[in-house]
Amino acid sequence: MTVAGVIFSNIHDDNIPELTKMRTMASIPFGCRYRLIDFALSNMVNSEIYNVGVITHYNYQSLMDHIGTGKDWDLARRTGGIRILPPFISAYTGEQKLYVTRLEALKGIVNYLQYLKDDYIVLCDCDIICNIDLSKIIDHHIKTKSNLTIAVKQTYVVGDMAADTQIIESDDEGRITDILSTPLYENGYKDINMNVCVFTRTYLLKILSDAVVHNYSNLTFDILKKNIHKERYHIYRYEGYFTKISSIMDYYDHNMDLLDFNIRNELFNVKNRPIYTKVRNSPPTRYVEGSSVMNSLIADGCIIEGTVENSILFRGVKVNKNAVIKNSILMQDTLCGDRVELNCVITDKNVVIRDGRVLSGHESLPFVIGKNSIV
Amino acid sequence: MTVAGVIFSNIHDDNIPELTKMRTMASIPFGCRYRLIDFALSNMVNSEIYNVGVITHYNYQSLMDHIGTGKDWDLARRTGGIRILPPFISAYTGEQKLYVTRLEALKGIVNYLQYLKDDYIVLCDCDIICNIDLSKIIDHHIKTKSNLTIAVKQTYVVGDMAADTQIIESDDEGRITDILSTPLYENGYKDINMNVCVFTRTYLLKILSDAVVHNYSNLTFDILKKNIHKERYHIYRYEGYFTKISSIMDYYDHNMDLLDFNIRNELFNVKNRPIYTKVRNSPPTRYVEGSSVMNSLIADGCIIEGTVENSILFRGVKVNKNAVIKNSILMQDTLCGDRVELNCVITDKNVVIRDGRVLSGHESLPFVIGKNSIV
Amino acid sequence: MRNKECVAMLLAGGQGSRLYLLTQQIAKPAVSFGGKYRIIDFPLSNCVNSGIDTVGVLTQYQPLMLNEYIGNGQPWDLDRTYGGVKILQPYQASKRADWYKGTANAIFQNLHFIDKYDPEYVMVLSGDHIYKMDYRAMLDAHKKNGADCTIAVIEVSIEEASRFGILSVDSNLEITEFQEKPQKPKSTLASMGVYVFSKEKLKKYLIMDDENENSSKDFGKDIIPAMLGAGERLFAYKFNGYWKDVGTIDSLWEANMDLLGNIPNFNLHDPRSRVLSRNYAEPPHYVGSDAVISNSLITEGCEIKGTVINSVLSEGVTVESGAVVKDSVIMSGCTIQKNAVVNYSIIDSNTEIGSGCVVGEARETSQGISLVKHGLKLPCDCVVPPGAMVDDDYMLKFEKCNKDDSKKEAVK
Amino acid sequence: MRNKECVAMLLAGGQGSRLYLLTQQIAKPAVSFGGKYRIIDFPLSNCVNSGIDTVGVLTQYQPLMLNEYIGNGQPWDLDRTYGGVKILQPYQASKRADWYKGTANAIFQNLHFIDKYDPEYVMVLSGDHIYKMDYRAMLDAHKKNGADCTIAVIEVSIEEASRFGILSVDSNLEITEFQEKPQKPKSTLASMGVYVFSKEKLKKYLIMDDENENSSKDFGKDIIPAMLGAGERLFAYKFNGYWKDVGTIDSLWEANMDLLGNIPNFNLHDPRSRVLSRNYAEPPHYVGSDAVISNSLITEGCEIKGTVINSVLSEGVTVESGAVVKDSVIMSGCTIQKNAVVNYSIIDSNTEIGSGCVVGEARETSQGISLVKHGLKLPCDCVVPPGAMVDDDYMLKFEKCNKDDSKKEAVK
Repeated sequence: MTVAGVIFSNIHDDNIPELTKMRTMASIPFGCRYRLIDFALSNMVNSEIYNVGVITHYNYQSLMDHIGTGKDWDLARRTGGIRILPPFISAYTGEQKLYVTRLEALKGIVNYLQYLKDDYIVLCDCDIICNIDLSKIIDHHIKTKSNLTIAVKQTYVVGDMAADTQIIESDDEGRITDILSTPLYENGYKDINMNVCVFTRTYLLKILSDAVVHNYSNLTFDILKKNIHKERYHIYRYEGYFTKISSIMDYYDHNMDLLDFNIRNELFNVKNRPIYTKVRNSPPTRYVEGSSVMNSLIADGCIIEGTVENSILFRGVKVNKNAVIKNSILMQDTLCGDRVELNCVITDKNVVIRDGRVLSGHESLPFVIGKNSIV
Repeated sequence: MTVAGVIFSNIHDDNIPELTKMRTMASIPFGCRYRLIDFALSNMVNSEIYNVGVITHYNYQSLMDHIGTGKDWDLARRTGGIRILPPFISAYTGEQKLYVTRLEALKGIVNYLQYLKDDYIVLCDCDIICNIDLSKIIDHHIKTKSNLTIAVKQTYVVGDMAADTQIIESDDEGRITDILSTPLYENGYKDINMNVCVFTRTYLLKILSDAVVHNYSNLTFDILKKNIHKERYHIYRYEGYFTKISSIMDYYDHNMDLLDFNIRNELFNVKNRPIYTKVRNSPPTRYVEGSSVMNSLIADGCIIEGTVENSILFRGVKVNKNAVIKNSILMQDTLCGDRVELNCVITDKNVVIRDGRVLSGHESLPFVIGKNSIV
Repeated sequence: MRNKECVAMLLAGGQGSRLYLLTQQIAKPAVSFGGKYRIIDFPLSNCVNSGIDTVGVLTQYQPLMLNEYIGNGQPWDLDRTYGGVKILQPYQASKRADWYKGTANAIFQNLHFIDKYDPEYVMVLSGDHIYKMDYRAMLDAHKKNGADCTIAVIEVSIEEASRFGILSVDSNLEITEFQEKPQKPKSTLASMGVYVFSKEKLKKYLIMDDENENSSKDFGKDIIPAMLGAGERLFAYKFNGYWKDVGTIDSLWEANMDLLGNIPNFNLHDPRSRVLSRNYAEPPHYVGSDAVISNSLITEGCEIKGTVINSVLSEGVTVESGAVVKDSVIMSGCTIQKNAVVNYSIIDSNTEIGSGCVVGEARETSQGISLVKHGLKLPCDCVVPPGAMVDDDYMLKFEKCNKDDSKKEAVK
Repeated sequence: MRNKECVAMLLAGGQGSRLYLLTQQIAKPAVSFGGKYRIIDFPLSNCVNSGIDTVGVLTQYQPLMLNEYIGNGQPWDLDRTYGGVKILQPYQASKRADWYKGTANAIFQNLHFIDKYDPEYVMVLSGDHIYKMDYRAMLDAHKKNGADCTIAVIEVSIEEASRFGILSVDSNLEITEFQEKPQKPKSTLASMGVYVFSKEKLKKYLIMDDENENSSKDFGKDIIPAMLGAGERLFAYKFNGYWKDVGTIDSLWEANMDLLGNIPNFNLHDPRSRVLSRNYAEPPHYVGSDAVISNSLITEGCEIKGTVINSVLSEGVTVESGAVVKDSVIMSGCTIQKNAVVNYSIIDSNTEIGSGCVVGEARETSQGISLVKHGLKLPCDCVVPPGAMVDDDYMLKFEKCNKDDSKKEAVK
């Protein structure tokens, strides 16, 4: 019994245009030292899935840089390992139409899926933030003799949830009875789709060939909903911390979530299931005399001379003397000059804030400063 | 003093449409066990260039499969190593225009070149078949204080040569005085451009920024020819075996060239400069009783029961009993059934020739059979 | 980090003295086999093909070639960040400095390696057999039987049985008796030297064995009998495929010959169980216009212009025109010069057989396999009799006889 | 394969007995330093940053941790197919089985490794110094001088000079005299234990030295004097940067403190010469709402809720609220429980300092650095006096006193 993984790297790019101008959703920096895809990749590796394809489409140079040979996830393999699956662009067919939906993305890699020898395929979005033992879903999938098992998280759903959140309804035995979109729905505890699922590979190939023949483009509506009573689809209910990133506000909030010990613990402190990321060989962070830091998360490689409160500092951030950083997210190599004051600011990589600048967003609308900007 | 390499993988795809439908020129199989890019890559590695970018454009999945992590060329590095440089496709700009010329390809990787720290850049086409010590060109480049050094090979040129062959004229000191295209020229010994050159990186960046500003698209005509008397461009004359692949006839002939001991020797038997390729773990080739092979080159992994003459057999080819293969090139995993007769045939990968089939091309027009065909 | 379900310990320490010249400078598992392999490729590939990705290779005798061959494990896809293949040599601790005293002691001294991965099962393998086996199936049988130890066995003829460890089993394949090289074998089930142990039991018996001063610290002689004596659950696992101990010159030759034929006894070409090995950057092999090749294995890098029949040629062998190689194993980098004849012989790597030499005799009439040591250069027209072992000392004779020849020349 | 211009041999065999408890179970080069490093990271990173990609690490004492730490060399980008980092342990050849008898003997036994790459130059490095150095510049000087051997030197005070190998040089930096730990030093140029040799000369003197029965097989004591005596060209190469021998508890502590400050004596944050090390998958460090951190290095995986002043904390250290860590080095995975105070101490990895413990004394008044061994659990309210070395034996006292305490509790 073997399992291969497939990760979608671009599906949700439109959700956070502020951060995906030059990169995929998968390669958005998150939580001081990670990129979003690190969660999906680490979950795969920690569940002994060592054959992972990443479906890409555009803007994937930064993703390729992040992954490199795959060594940092122990995925630099001769057989299996990690493979970038670029869009198929042929010089002769002139075919330039690029996929928009998951189903279209999967149709583009049918050959790859056919060539695999694995029994099961785990499909996973790149923006899921959780530490999940996928082997449990697979065991559940096998035990229930499912064609498809969707991981769900019971959540209190309110009307204005992100439009791409799906609610899964199931019977007492966990068999899926309906798949719904939120805006139509009343408030209350519901099982929401984590966008992590297990397919029996032969079944996946079958529905993909159907989809090609009939020119289907939506997995849920064109295929799953139609077959929901005929085929065996099950849920797997996940209990741990789970969130995904549907907007820049989500991005801000879920970074700040990490200041909560329990959430940090559920994500990063699980025995035998660490979250891996690219190694950057930063030295430990140096605090000098007179620095003051409270309730903050700080990566290696920083130099802290000023004051930092309720903030998330990525690798190589420098906070100069008398600077005061509050409620902010400073990505890799941000430099805050002397006497800088920041409140509710998100700086992308390599931003320079000149001496004395005062910038402030609001918790409901953080101020995003683009990559390489000098302010 | 450090050097980085850049290889163009798609530039000449149009020359051999028969074999580039589903792959880049760089990944065309050649010489029983290689892909064309193996020569450029091995030349780089053997000259201690461990930082190699491969500019791709379309159809590069097979190239990525061939290269894998880069381990087989000792290029699986944390810093440097081999990097695929995919075309920049942004979701937002909708920019889908893909390059046609070398200069356009280079303009697409200006950021990459700026980010490098190396002093010199070796640019190399992917279809050059030679075993060349690039460090000698670099030494020559440094000694002559050149901005650009082009490797040339003295060749007897006739009028009907491939249109993309350039002739380089130079003075007694090797300084380039003119760059010409062949069709205009009389027959005779000339220095032809090997499409291997060394740029001082700062100079390359300068002309690229010019090219961007002025929207130049042709390196030779828009830039080099204009500056030929102002800037220091030199030739480096290479003495060993050199050829490139400009047509399917070239492809056929240069494969057959390898049956010549001296050419094989110049390519594969150079001390400290082996040609590397992807490891496939094929067992040794098995000859059974009654097989008959003459003047042929055979990779590992074949099973020979029939007769093979003047042919090139790639890994995993099977020639069944009473089959007679003459003057042919059989790529990876071709299966020739009982009593098959082939003459002047090129089979792409995974072709099956059924029992008793007789196929024949001519030396001036080999019969090409597409990938995965069953005849 | 994740635990590993099963860790393999590969005993590669054997000096292999019955392979004479072939193991003077390298350990037996590093001996060349089948054109492009070394013996250790077979157990290593079995591990990889069975999904076991953590392998400790225990070695102390002439480990240099083996260390270099295995390197970081990259050819076997065992260059892992966590797990992979590791060479385990003896070492000094703060109070102790010990060479390995036996197979059991070698594992005992490396219990820390096993503990690091905290596996449930430990496979113990020896590095000197040629076979393809799915260890995973054996492990499954071990689990199903709830065994403490499972020993892979193969049916041998009653005549051969006294050369092996012989197991008696009941109808459930539970082992009732173990005899090491018995004079009167009670069964024909021979141990293949492939064991699965439940880790805790293995640890217990290794520690007990270490404290036993009378023990020879050997798996077959000490650990297995001790476990049987104590009433642990030991099972046999029957293996039906090809398996060959290549501990002698004759068996090494035979195993090479088993690779040949229309349907070889041992098929290397089966794509489902590929044998992995370190590949060198050799060009394809070339077959000349007058060459004759029949029933042979030819590896990349060879140049064949003469005749090769019933033979196995490793990478980079040159057979010049007029030369004949028959019923022989030629290791990598050898040159068989013009009109030389090599018959029923094993020629170690990088050897030069001068033109006109005659090495060995037609197999039908020969009294034994001739052997030529690594790196020698036989001068022209030498004659090596059947069964001869040509090493440096032997070479002095040739040189002497050569001088005599040149004197003769001078006299003429 | 290509030759290598220069191969480095890193002597990592030292037991480092002056580091007491820290080196009971690991070799000195594996001792933790500067939050996320081990001592060997410095010479290894120097090699990589100087473009030397082939490094043999010679080790025989407690090599397990070092072997595991170095692994396949991947963190240093030294997991090469050709070259890279290789651990070289002693081994048995067909007639000989030798442990390394000295630094020179260790290299002598591994000449085969050097020969394989056939370099022109060999660097010999020791694995117990903290410094960043461009070996390439030293190699260039060696070439320019046409030297047979070049020794890196650093200026020391005349008082310290008697602890080092001291070199006298002429105006061209050619070495005229070498004194090993002289009572009356003739100069203040101390050998850093970093050598460049031209390979052929090195080989010649190693072979001569091996045959000399009176030799102690040491570079400083035997090889260098022999070369000087024979009139070979030996040059000094002056190094001006930070360099520190961390062979004692005090110097190890001082070197850690040298990483602190607005402008540290030794700057780890210089991006041009990054120190590479094996990174573990730790989350970012968290600083609590009541935490105070001043003039310290904090590594990923830490949770700081108490006070940390003038200290270096490795990955995964927890400082609970109310706890105070001052002038100390805390190695990975330690927990300093509530209200515990650690002052002027080195706490080895995975140690638990119970709540209310007082370890060491304020540096100003302390009589020495306190040391707590790897993996111990100090019960609550223990007092460890300044200069104490807490190991398992020492712990028995605590347990006893603890029992007494609980008796008291019971009495109450």
